[in-house]
Amino acid sequence: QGEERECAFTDQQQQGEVKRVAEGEGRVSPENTTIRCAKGSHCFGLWEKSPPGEVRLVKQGCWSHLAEHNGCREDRCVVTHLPPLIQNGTYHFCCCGSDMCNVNFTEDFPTPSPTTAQPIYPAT
Amino acid sequence: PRQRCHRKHLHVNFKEMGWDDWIIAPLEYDAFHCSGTCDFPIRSHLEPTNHAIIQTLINSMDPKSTPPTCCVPTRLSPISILYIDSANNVVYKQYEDMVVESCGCR
Amino acid sequence: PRQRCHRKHLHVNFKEMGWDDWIIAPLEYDAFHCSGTCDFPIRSHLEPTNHAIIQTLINSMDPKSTPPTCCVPTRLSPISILYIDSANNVVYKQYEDMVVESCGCR
Repeated sequence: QGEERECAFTDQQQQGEVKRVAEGEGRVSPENTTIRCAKGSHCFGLWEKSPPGEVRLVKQGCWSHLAEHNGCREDRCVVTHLPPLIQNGTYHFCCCGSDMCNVNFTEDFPTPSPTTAQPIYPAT
Repeated sequence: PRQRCHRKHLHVNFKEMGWDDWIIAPLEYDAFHCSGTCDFPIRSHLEPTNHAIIQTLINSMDPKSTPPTCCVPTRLSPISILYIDSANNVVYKQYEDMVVESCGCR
Repeated sequence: PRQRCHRKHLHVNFKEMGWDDWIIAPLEYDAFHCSGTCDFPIRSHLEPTNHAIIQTLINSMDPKSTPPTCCVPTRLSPISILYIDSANNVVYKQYEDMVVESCGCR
């Protein structure tokens, strides 16, 4: 089951309900900046990155239930999926498996597969 | 012959389902599903209920009277999901019963 | 077209099953069973799990990728049985999960 996990904790939208929101997931530190997550948990972070490169932190905390092959086991928080359509594709999500690994993120998007156009009529 | 009731692979892609307009993460996960026969006698690891044992026995004696029991999930586990709710808040929630852990005849 | 998942009649006769050599009473009872389709969208009274909802949606989008969910008992109730045990004692016991109370898609 793994040991308890400590993660950076932020909840921009629900500041008032921080205690309630986090209660199910773990114990929030007095300064509301870290959270002690249940055994076997991972950490996650969500940022909004909009052109020309402004980054806004949205949410950080425990990621308690992971499906197989869903990543999250690395020590660093790496954004590997292209942002979903929501919020005009500005959301950057990552998760990771070591204490306080979700303080920051790096990007490692899949490189688009090269589509080499085959000449229909090879040069004679 | 068809295999006995067991857990099989099923990869769910929320993007292909068109759910990436509200789900932020994960955009895909392994859900698995259950498939296979529930013939008499049902193996104990398929955890039949008393009713399933009786229905299977009656089906083996008189197939027309009642169908065999069915191979379905008997244990499921949750996954965490980050999504946007109708008020445009980012919500982190645990969705119960999302991943098949074991199958059985019911 | 086949009916949607629902509870159907099934009368169990322990005598015909050859169990009257250890069961004193009852010698028959109504067990019911579940039968019918689990097509998309699954009606709420069939109490689908989150996994069943997702599997049903994927089956409706790509039937070859995964089967539909299956109509099985979701609530069962016990019956009391008087029987003779291996030490020739008369025993009164409540047998769990013997009667189907409701069916659902799983």
